[in-house]
This record gives sequence, C-alpha cells and structure tokens, in this order.
Amino acid sequence: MNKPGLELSVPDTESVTIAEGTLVEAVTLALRYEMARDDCVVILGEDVGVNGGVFRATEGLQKQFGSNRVLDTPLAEGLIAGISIGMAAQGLKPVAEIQFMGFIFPALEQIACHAARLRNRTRGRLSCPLVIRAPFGGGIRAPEHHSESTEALLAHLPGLRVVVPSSAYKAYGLLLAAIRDPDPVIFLEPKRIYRAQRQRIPNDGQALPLDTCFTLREGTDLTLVSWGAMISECTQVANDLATRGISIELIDVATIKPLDMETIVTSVKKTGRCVIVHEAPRAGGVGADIAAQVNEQAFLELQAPVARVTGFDTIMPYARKEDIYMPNTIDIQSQIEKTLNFS
Amino acid sequence: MNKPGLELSVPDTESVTIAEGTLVEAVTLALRYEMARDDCVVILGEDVGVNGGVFRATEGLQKQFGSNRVLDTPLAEGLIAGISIGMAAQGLKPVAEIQFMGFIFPALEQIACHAARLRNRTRGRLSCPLVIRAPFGGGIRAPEHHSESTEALLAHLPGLRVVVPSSAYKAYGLLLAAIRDPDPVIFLEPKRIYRAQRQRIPNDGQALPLDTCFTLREGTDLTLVSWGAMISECTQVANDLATRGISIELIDVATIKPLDMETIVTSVKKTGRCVIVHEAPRAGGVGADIAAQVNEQAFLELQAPVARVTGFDTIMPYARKEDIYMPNTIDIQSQIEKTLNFS
Amino acid sequence: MRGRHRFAIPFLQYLDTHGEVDVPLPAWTSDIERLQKLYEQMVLARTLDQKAVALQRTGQLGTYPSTLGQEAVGVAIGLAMQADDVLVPYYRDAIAQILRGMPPENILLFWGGEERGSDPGGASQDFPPCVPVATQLSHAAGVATAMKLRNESRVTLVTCGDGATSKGDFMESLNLAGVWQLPLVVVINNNQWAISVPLKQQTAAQSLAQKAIAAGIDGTQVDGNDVIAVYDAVKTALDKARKLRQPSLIEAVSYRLSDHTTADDASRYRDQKELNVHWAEEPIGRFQHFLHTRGYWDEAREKALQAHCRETVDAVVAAYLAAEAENPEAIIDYLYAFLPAALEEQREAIGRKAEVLNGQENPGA
Amino acid sequence: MRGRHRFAIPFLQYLDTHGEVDVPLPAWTSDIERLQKLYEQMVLARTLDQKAVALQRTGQLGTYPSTLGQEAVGVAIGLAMQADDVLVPYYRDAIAQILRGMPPENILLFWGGEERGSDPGGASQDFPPCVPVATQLSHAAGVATAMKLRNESRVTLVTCGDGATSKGDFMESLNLAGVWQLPLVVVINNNQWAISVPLKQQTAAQSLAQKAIAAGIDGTQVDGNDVIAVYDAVKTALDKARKLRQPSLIEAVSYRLSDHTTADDASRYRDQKELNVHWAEEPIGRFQHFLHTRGYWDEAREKALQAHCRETVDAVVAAYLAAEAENPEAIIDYLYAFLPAALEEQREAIGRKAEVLNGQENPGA
Ligand SMILES: Cc1ncc(C[n+]2csc(CCOP(=O)(O)OP(=O)(O)O)c2C)c(N)n1
Ligand SMILES: Cc1ncc(C[n+]2csc(CCOP(=O)(O)OP(=O)(O)O)c2C)c(N)n1
Ligand SMILES: [Mg+2]
Ligand SMILES: [Mg+2]
Repeated sequence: MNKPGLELSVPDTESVTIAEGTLVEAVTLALRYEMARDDCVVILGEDVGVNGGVFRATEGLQKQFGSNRVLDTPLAEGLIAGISIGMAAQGLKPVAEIQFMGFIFPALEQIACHAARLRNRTRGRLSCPLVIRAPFGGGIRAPEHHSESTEALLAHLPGLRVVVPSSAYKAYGLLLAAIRDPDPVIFLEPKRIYRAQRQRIPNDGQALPLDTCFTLREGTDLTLVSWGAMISECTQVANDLATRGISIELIDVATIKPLDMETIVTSVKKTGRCVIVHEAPRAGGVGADIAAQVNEQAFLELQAPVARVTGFDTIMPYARKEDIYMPNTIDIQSQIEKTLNFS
Repeated sequence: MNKPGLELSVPDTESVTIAEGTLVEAVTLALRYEMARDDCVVILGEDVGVNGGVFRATEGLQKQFGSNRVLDTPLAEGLIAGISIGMAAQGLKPVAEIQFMGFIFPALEQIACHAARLRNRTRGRLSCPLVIRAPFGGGIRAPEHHSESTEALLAHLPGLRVVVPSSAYKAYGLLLAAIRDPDPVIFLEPKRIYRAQRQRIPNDGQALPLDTCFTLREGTDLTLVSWGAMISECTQVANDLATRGISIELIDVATIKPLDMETIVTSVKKTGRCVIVHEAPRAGGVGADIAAQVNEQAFLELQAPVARVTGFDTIMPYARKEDIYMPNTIDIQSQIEKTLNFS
Repeated sequence: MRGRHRFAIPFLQYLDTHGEVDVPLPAWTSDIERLQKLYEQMVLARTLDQKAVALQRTGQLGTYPSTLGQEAVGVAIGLAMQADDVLVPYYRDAIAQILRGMPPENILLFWGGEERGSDPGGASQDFPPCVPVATQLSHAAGVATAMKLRNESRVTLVTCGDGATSKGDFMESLNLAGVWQLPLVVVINNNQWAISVPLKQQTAAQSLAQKAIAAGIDGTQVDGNDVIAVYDAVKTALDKARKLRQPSLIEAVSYRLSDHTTADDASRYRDQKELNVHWAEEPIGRFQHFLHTRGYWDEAREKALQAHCRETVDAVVAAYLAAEAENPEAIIDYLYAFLPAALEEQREAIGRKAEVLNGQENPGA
Repeated sequence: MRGRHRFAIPFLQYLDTHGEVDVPLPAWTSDIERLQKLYEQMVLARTLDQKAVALQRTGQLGTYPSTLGQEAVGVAIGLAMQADDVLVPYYRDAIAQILRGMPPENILLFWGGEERGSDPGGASQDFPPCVPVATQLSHAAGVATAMKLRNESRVTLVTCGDGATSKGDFMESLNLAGVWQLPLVVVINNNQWAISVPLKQQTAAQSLAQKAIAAGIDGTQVDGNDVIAVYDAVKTALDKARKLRQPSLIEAVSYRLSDHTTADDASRYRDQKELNVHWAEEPIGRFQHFLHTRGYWDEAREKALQAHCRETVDAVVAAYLAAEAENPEAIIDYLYAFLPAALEEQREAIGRKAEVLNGQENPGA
C-alpha cells in the first residue's frame, strides 16, 4: 500500500502534460491518470459508463478502459456502497459515484457500519480502500434533493476521511490522494463550481496531502475558514476587504475529516478572530466543530466569538428561493465586519 | 392537532394512578396511556408485538390493543420508517421502534428525505406526526452495532425533533409530548439506564415540553451540560463536588433538536464555565454545536473554554474495551477541575 | 412452504403495435366516451408535456422530465382511480396528477422551482411527486396500511420507473403488501431506460412483473403503449384491492421517447434506430388508428381537440407565469407546525436577507 | 421481455424426517468418509454451540446466537467450499467458519467481546460475521464482482436468515448477481423465525427460494435438516458459479430450536408444541439414523466422537480463557492504516484512561 502523498512513478502510457481545465475535468483527469497507473482502480455507479456521469466526470473512461473498469450499476446506492466494500476487501480500489449527495442516504448503512469499520473490525486484516465521489451543494437551480450539503453527517463517523476540493487543481491532487489512500474516503465535489473556472493542472500524478488545510491567503486581521464552493465567495470578500486595508487569512479546510485543527488554530492565535462559512444548515454543521475546537484551543487569543455564516436550519428551498438559503458575499462580509468590530 | 404540552383530558378507561417504575416501564406506560386516549396511535416495528420488544418497551400492548394497533413488521428499517410516513400522512400517529439505534441507518433516507420534509414540501398539506423510538448508547456489553450514539446525525437534519429522556419521569412526559407533537420526533432511549432506577411516575397523561432543557440542579461555579444516560454520571459528580463546596449547575438538554440554547446560555452567563458531556464521538457531536453557541452567545462572560468530555473519535469497541471508550465520572470530574482551574 | 412451486406472469395486450385488435375487448370498452376520453387526455398530456419542454428550453422552467411516449400509463391511472383513492406518484406522472384534479399550472410551478407546485388541489390526499427513487413505494404501503387498519374501501396506487425496481425499498414495500395484504396497486412505468442505463443492465429478470413472485402477490405485464390494456389492468387491480383487499403489481412496458429530463442528452447513449422503432409503437397514433377504425373518431373531432389542447395549454402557461411570489419566510414557516423559539431569529434573518436580495435585483427600488 | 413467463422452484430432499430415503442418492454419497465427516462435524458443532451457551449462562461470554438445530446448513457450507473461495457469513455461521479454518476459540473471543475474534485464521479472505442484517449480501456481491472482473475461478458464498430476505439489500444484491452473472451462491438459513417474528409474518411468498425469480436467477428450496440435500445443493451451486459463472439462491428450510440469542426467551412467543414437532425433525438424529441403517456408523464410533468433541471443546474453552488481553490503544490503532495526527492526542488519552481503569480494578496494584 502506498502512503498517501508519496511520490509515484508516472505511468509510461501517460506523459506529463500541463492540462488546463475545469474542476470536473480535473476529476476526470485524475481518474484517468490513476486508472492508467493502477489497474486495481475500478469506477462504478449510475450512468458512469457510456454516459460518462450526469456531470460528465467519468466522460470517456469506459471507452478508454473498457466496461470491466467502468461499471454501470443498477439503481441502488446501498448496493453501490456495499459492493465497493466487497471489491475493496479483495484489493480493488473502487471509485464509486453517488449521482448527487442527496441520494447518499441509502448508502449510509454500508458506509457507517462497514466501510468505516472493516479495518478496525478485522484488526487490519481486511480494509476498505474505496472512494465515494458525490457532487454536492446548491446554487445550480436543480430540483429538490439535488442540492444538499450533508458533509457533517459523514464527518461524524469515525473511520472515514471526508475531502472537499475547492478548485480544479485541488480536485486533481486530492482525488489522486483519495484513491491511493488505503482507507475509505468520501470525496465531495462542489458542483456549483464544476465549470466555474479553468485552471492549469500539471497532470503529473502528484497527490495532495489528505490531512492538512490549505492557507489560500495570508492575513493578520481575521481568519476566514471555509471549504468547497464557498471558497469562491470567501476569496472574493477577502479580495474586496484587502482593498479597504483589511487583511484576511483564508483557510480552505479541504479535508473535513480528519480535521487539521493545527493550521486553523495557529492562524486564529495570530489573527484573534475567526469566521467560518459553510452552506450546510448551521445546527450540527462542521462549522460547529471547528468553532468549538478553536474556542478550546485558542481561547485566550480570541478577541471575538468565533462566528459562523451558514445555511439556515431549514430544508434547502426549491430553485426560486435557493438564493435566500445560500450564504453569499454580503452575508460573509457583514459577519466579518461584525466580528472585526466586536468588543 | 394538539399543541404539544397542552393539558389533555384523561381518558375514562384510565384512572390517574401513581405508578412506580423504571425508564423502560415509563415508556410502556406512556405508550399505553396514549393508545387508550387516542386511537390514531399505532405501534410498529420488529418484535414489538407478542414479544413486547427486545427490551420489553411494548410489553402487553398488543394483547391490550390488538394486532391492528401493534404491528410486527418484516425486518426492514427503511420500510418501517417509510410506512410510518404514509400512515402519518393519513392521520395516524405511528410510533415506530428501531430495535437498536445502530440499525437506524437504513431508515435515514426516509427520515431525512421525507419525514423531515413532508410538511415543508407540501406547504403544510401533509404532515408527519410520527415518533421513531430507538434504544441507544453503550455500556451494556452488547455485541457490535448495539451501542451507538449517533444523535448528532439526526440533530443536523432540519425538520426533525430529537428527544432524549434521562429518567423514568422524563421518559413518560417526553414520550407523550413526542406522540402528540404534530411533527416527526426521534425519541432516543438510553438503554443503559432502562432499568437503573425506579421512580414515581404520576400516570396522569401530562406531557413535558419538547423545547426546553431541564435544569436538574442549580449552581454557581460551572454549568455541566449533558443528556441521556450520562446524566447519571454527571449527577454523581455534581453531588460529589458539592460535598467539596463546588457548586455545579446541571442541565439535562433532553431536547437535542430544536436546541434550547437560552437555558444553557443563561446558566453559563451566570457560572462563567461550561463542560459538556456526551457518549458519542467528539468530532461533530452535539457537544460541538452547544460549545459553538455558548461561545457565540456568552463570549464575554466565559472564564474558561467550553470543554467537552466525550467518547473517542473511534468505533465503539466490543464489550471488553467498552469502558475505555465510555466517558466516566473520573473523566468528568477531572475535566471540571481543569475548567475550574483554568486561567 | 415446502415443495415444488410454479408461477406464471401473464401478458396483457389488446391493441397490437399498429392499433389492430384480434382478441375480444374488455366489456368496459363499450363505453365509447371513455375510449374517447382516454385518447383526448393522452393528446392533452403530450401537448402540455411538449410545452413544458419548450418553457425549459427558453429559460422559463427548471429541469423537467418529459413523459413523451408514456402517456397511456398516466392517463389510464388518472382515469381509473376514484377520487378518494390515494395516488403516490413519481416525478413522471404529471398527467395522472392532473386527471386527479391537480391544477395543471402546479406541475409547472413545481418544476419551475416552487414548493407550492406540489399541491394536488382540492381535498386530495395524494402525495407530491417523489424524487428519491423508489422511496415512494414505502409511503404508499403506509397509506394502504392506514386504509386497511381503518377498514376503508379506498385504494392506494403507487408508480415508479423500471430503474426503481432495483432499489431495495421497491421490494421491501412489495413484500409488505403481500404479507399484510394491503389494498395497494403498484404500477411500474417500464420505459426501458433509467437515464442512460437500459433495462438489460438493470436486471436479468425476464419481466419486471415477476418481481411480484418474490412478494407472493400477483404480477401482470401489460403493453404500456396500449391504453386499453393499461386501463384494463389498472382497473382490475384497483377492483381487486378495493373488494378483495389484495395487492398487485403491474408492469406497463412503454418507452421513453424523450431524454431522461431536459438536463439529459439521450443521443449520447441511445441509438437513433432504436428510437425510431419505438416511435412506431407509441400509444397515441396506435389508439387513434383504433378509434378511427371503429368509427369513434374523425378529423373534425381531432381538429377540435387540437384547438382545445392549445387553448388549455396557453391558459395553463399564463396561470403559471402569473403566479404571485411566495413570501420568503415560507422556506422556514412550514418546517414545523409551530415555529420553534430556537428558529425565530433565523426567520427574521430570512426576511432581512430577502430584502437585501430584492434590493440587489431592483437597485432602483 | 414481453410475453407470458413461467417459473418453477424445485424442492430438494433425500432424507425424509425420519432419516429414510426413497429416492436415489447423489453420486458423491458413495464417499462414505465424506458422509461420516458431515455427521461428525454436525455433532461437534452442536457440542461447541451448547458449550458457548453454557459459558454465557455462567457469565463467561457475552450474548451468543445458538445454531441449535441448524447444524446441517453450516456444516454443508463449510465442507463444500474450497479453501480460496470466500465465505461471507452472518452471525449464525460459527461452524462454517470453523470448518474453513477459523480457530474455534475465535468464535468465543468474538462473542466474548473482542474484535480479534473475527480472525478466520490463515490466509483466508473470508469476511467476519455480519451483525446488521442483510448488509453482507452486498459485500458478497462485491467480492464476487472482484472475482469476475479478475476472471478467477473462485466463488463467493454468502449466508443470511429468513428475516434478512425482507430487507432491501438482500434483493438489491440478488438482482446484481443476476444482471452481472456473478460467481455468487446465496444460502438462506430459513430457520423460520426472525427473533419473535415467524416466517408467515415476514413474507407471503410460498418459498424464499422464489425470490430468485425476481432477480432472474435460479432458486432452489432444500430440506435444511437433510444434510445430504443441503450439501448437494451447495455443491451444485458452487460448481455452477465456478464453471458457468452463474449465481444461485438456495433456501435451506431448517428450524431454530434455540432462543434467538442468549438474550432472548423464545417461550414468550413460541409454542412448546411447535418446538416439539421440530425437535423430531432435527438434522443430527435423522442423519445418524441414516448412517446406522447403511452401516456407516456404530456405537463405538459414536462413543469416540463424543469423547473427541468433549476434548476439543475443552481445549477451545481453555484457549479462549487463556487469551491475553489486547492493548487498549487497539481501539484506535486499526481505525485507519496510519493514525492521523489529529488523533494522536486521543490515542494517548486512551492509554492513560486504561491505566486509570486498571488501577480501579486492581486497587492494590
Ligand atoms: C435514490 C436516487 N438515486 C438516484 C437518483 C437520480 N435519478 C433520478 S431519475 C433516475 C433514473 C430513474 O429511472 P427509472 O426508475 O427507470 O424512471 P424513469 O426516469 O425512467 O421514468 C436516477 C438515477 C434519484 N433521483 N434517486
Ligand atoms: C438491520 C438490522 N436490523 C435489526 C437487527 C436486530 N436483529 C438481529 S437478528 C434479527 C433477526 C434476524 O432474523 P433472521 O434473518 O431470520 O436470522 P436468524 O437470526 O433467525 O438466523 C434482528 C431483527 C439487526 N441485527 N440488523
Ligand atoms: Mg425508466
Ligand atoms: Mg431466522
């Protein structure tokens, strides 16, 4: 087994090319790279084959690697997770797609009771090197159940890793790491920014670490913590505030579980102030855990309460009122101002 | 529909008797009371009929009310939740039992996607006045999957109520309230104390409120917050510390969702210190949310970081090492001392 | 329980793919108006459906799942059920909902991104369409359980797609219907595709109707493009549920002539030739031929019908576009029967936020 | 896909309830040692099982699920599979696990509350027993998928109870086995009870084997108390999976003569008369009668076997009781392949806490 993040030899069939692409293309690129490098990697899910996934994340892969490497399953998320566990226990590296995170619930029994537990239960004899990918989050005017952000549910389950990229570059490196990781990884793709931006991606097979937050921007006045699509809004606000002389340190959590509190706490100890932004409902969101830990670990340095800008504690509304639910730059900026002015 | 907590006429068939009983007997008593009062109440689940449930919570009810009121279902938790929704939408008041909380996962799709949403989705036309009861928590040396405390998963889902009694008396009043509540309630019964204590229960059909914490003991030095079985350990520690002149305010959260932060915050503003105790793993536990909110709302009054005494972020071990996992009085007391000594 | 067991799954078809009949028709077909109504409603269904697709293409509607080619199923269900029965539909059942009394503009409102669009109208207890595949089967079993426990003569009918039959709750519910003998009719709209997954990759079962055998209940396969067969099968099953309290499963073999939804592009995975074959078997042309042959239909009627459909659809679209906006607090007001105190602050924040957003949209205001 | 379909579910039985035979036996029964082994292992299974119950009654074991009366199923499976096949058992399969090489004391360790007890021994890739009902079916389908994708000739065999057949994942997995033609054998131990729920409240299906029809695969019902029939059915199914890559479902109709587990009291819900009837049909006496009749067994052998079983069981219990304690950090050391930095502090806390607890237990130490 490879320790995640280690350097890997680039497969002969694939030359290092600097691709330019969107987040969803980065996902495809990483999948293709790793499938070429490691023939244990098998993709499965609903519509991942000929159709290339409803978001085209697996586009072209069945054609390239054949239908023994890219499997269209029957419509049953519990089954998808369950067979991934069986396959993983046999040494394959299944990368399963749940079509939308809103449909991950039927898979939770398998994820919580088995994927997260197999290694511990068998004291290391059987393991679960699987990845479950799911597009998540709102803001694309999709029908009901197509916009959820329930990462907190997964982050509460011991034995899982939960990873959320916020850009094409991160998606590439984190997904490679997720596939190479010897344990089950839930890989949540912020679909709102699937095609928001093109970015240079060195297609060099280089994985990113799975247990550190990324500091996207250094600053001294306040630590802004977020992940996924909300990083876009946070970046925008941080840029705007910079023009007003306010210096924001922006942290992309990226690995929700296990959670690298060290980076966050170190930052807050420096800035004394912290605002956390996430799309999920506030009650029991991942933001609560970060806030609780910041308070535990940087209590004396905090100059204002750790604040959270989140979705409301209600059901994600249908398209017309989605904007009311979604945190936006105004919400973020006004909370930052409040936190900066707290005394 | 009755607003929960309103006075209700006692059914003729049932005279007000002061029963004395255990927590699990209080559950039975409440079920029996309400079934007699309201013939819309229907019990369903695995083994709830002739067998009276594996913990005997429904003992005698099928005999008394017939097999049209107490239904043994096939073995399928998703189905149990799903048909409860259908029944509830038709005006029945299903009280479903999930045999152990470890087996609630297959029901989560129905709970999250439908029970919690039906009222909102239909703008109030259809509703889901159902209760899902499940014994939860560890400490009884049960086999794997029989000891989980995953209340945080449910507490993150908008549209649900999550209720946890900590004594026979509370179980009676809260369960009545849960059944009468017009919305879906997850009612988690701490099985470790199912038979720990006998208590007087006035069988008067009086419901307890579903949206307030209970202050079990007033104090001035530190606010101790917990729920369910851990209230026993917390009470013991509070009593012990009282003999040493340390005055603990003990709050039984009881209603995990919606969460009555007012009681907790008011208390912490008074004491300046707060320790939260729960059995579930720390990461993303309900304690995180309480800690985050206490910090948000009582920041200036806090004299020490809000601390959490919780289970470890690992799988609940099998019986032999269960005690290592479970928070105990020593853990609680030493955290309290640390928090009191913080400066 | 022990011993050799044998089973059979019948197949029901009256009209062949050309609309010709060579078997005796069921007695109810002597009701010519009923036959005409079945036809008219299929045409209306298609007109509305194509309008919805057009609205989506022009940015006036969100993602929408067309029922093109599957009109016989929804129309048969909508006309065969009684008013106080309960329909538990899935997302491809617009016409059945409308025939049961739903204001058609609600269909548009729903796919236009408004929760109010789930209102079936009147005192109906029907469920809103279900998005998480197959979960509605259990709701329906629960509704039927309530009917059974209360000894009512009402019946529950639930629909789903072929893909849904692979999901566990489909079978859990079917099994319960069997063991509790629920007044439940399950209708599978087997349109032979689940997005890009063709039926042969969904199951090895020779028919979907035979899934009933696993539950010990009756299963029937019908030609889902033969509206007479579908209506007859649904009516028979409803009667059996109503009078004998026996559940049944109907597989209506249709075909999805459209993309999965407007967000899908079926040409990526489906052969145009296959599509052409199935266009030749679609339900409306076939039934029109039959009606013509019998003298139950003519050009004048057709012309009037087309005009009526156009008018209806125009009125529906107008009503949809005229719908007043719901107030923003609605996103939290229906979460619970009573707003918990803990959420009062959030409700106010919602109002404030809506105002800010409104201000942005109308900077002049 | 369209048209009338017919299905049949065969029933397999060689020994009647008295151990008499009036049909030709399968060819492999000419291997007398095999027959004797089947018998011996059933007796060993029962001896071990009853010892485990006794250990629980005396506080030396946790909750334990007895296999009393169902020994034929586990023994047939354990002896019919090949070493490199994969068994995905449920919690009532101790004897099958042991026959596949698991040190028997591990069974006790498992129910005694130790994760190490899930070790099947050697290089086995078998799964540990599964507690969440029916979830193991999907794992097995996944294991079989891996075998198929790698074009191996190994086979996966998975077991479950009758209650498990009501849970969605049972059917999801069966369906997949059909559509992907997986080398998978599914064996239902139909002991006719799921805790207190009798089979007739679990399903209206006339047999559980017919659930195979829903998946388009072969289903066979066998007398689960006839070890010849079970062994034969399992062997045939394994062969079919190995050589033809075809899945199958076997329903072994047995009976749970014990309580559900030691935490259960079946007398609350089950008639003693029913129990008596089934005692008369249990697999060991019946098979012993058969062996005696054929002259394959005698008193001397029986005596030796009993002695051997006692000795074996004593040794197993001794090994169980002698097992050294695992270190406390084990509860977190196997959570991930590498301990994440975020958990290092908790690992230390675990060590400290264990010391405190140890100190409490041994206050003198
Ligand atoms: C549980 C769940 N998984 C996935 C989806 C995404 N999805 C929506 S429709 C669909 C295909 C359904 O096919 P089928 O049941 O045949 O119905 P059809 O749309 O063809 O009428 C899928 C996979 C979903 N809505 N719910
Ligand atoms: C998902 C799930 N629900 C409930 C339980 C509790 N439970 C354990 S065994 C059992 C009955 C199982 O019956 P069956 O499948 O017939 O197997 P048997 O125990 O009779 O061999 C139940 C309900 C469980 N383990 N898993
Ligand atoms: Mg379909
Ligand atoms: Mg059983």
